[in-house]
Amino acid sequence: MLIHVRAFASFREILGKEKDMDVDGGSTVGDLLDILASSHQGLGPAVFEEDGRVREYVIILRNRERIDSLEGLATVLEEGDEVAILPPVAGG
Amino acid sequence: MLIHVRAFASFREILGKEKDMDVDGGSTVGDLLDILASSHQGLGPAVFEEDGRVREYVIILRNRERIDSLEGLATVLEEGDEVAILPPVAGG
Amino acid sequence: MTGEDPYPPRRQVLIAEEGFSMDEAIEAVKRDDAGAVVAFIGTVRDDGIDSLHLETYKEAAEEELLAIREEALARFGLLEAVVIHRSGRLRIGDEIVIVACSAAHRREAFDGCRYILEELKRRASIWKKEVGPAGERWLEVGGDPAQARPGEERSHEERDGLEAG
Amino acid sequence: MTGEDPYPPRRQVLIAEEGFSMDEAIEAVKRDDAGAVVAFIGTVRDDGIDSLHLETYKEAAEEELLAIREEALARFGLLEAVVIHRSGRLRIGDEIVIVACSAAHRREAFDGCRYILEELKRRASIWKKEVGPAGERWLEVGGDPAQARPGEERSHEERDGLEAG
Repeated sequence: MLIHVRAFASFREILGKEKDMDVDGGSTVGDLLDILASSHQGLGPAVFEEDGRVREYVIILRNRERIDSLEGLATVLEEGDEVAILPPVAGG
Repeated sequence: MLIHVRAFASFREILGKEKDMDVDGGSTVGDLLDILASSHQGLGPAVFEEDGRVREYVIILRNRERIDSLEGLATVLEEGDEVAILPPVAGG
Repeated sequence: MTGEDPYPPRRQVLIAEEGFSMDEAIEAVKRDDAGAVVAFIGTVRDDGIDSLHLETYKEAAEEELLAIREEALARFGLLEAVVIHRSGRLRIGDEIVIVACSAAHRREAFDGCRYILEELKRRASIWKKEVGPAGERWLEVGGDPAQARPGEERSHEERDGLEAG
Repeated sequence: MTGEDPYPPRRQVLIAEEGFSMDEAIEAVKRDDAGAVVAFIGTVRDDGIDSLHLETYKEAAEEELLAIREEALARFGLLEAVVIHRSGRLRIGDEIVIVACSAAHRREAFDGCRYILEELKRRASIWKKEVGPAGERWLEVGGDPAQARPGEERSHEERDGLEAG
């Protein structure tokens, strides 16, 4: 199934601005991030703590909703979902 | 000797905006205020506490300097001095 | 650090007989080494009044505003500060005062702006008279309640609430 | 209290590709029942950089800014609030952001403005990249020091100090 991936700022420089990824049905957000990390050097350490949790100031959105308020990395994806990967913000 | 008196806001409505007062040589700020109070109804209670002190938020200036930092009501006037009588301020 | 001051002195405080430009006041405090500008604008609030008359002892008020400004610069590390206060007759919605401050960071700019505003209210020779359907009334914070017209006495708290801003 | 709302909705938050008018943002929050307007303007500070590149996730940032604005209205009793944040390439002195708030009294206006600004910095999908003689560098508050270029690592305190405003 196709998942639309968007990345911003330093993550965009690693991943590119946006792309469609073809992943297996039933894949989770965590699965998608593992696939991306394995093919893009530097993404893994930037997104994850050593214990595998998402870093405190990194935000992952599924369909513009934080995965924290869903089921985290275990959130199951559906065809056509958008996943956005946001490094720590610094506006203002 | 001539003393120039200026008054503002509610005090101006009692005293008029400015006037020259002819007072005896050696008069103090207190003497001047007493003369003004005796000839302008409402000025006394507006400027003085019952014990004769100047009210907390009333400011008296001699030559644009607070009499608090001079000798208060005992400050001796000189020919040509300006005395300004300011009710409590409320800017901003 | 020698050399010419790149920021020559501007008009820093002003009692204005006419309306002023907010943009100009804000532009006047902007500097390349400032990352933050905070501006407070006080306006005439509709409290059932028709107009607000501002009386000032212009020379004394500008002198006091300059002193307050200097204090704020030293105390909060402000880079620039401009204070413009109206005098004369104002209508609902008109600007009474602008205090614009710049600093390297936001905290100093906020704190410095607030300091200038509070001190201005307390120390500058400026008086407000409300003119409404029921007549006229001087706003004298901390003043003698006996000065208020009968039936118009208010507690200090309530009277503070009357101040625009 | 029935009848028409005298203040129809305006553009309340905006990620702007172009420069914005400070005067317009301030005018947009003025109301007859407001006595106080506080505006914060963040500008690009000269820290030895050539320019600042602002990247935003526009839809998500505007959504978050709207939520922050609603919180501030409810929490501080603000009457109006407008937030405009730039995206794109900015030079020294350019305006990054304006947060303009109106309230009946000064305290609410100051506190509400500050709240919106702090939450914006923490929550809105906006990123800054400094471009200078030594290269480029993303400012990521609380971010991973390993992301910084070698020799450019700084403590969180120092990095906070780098933010304009």
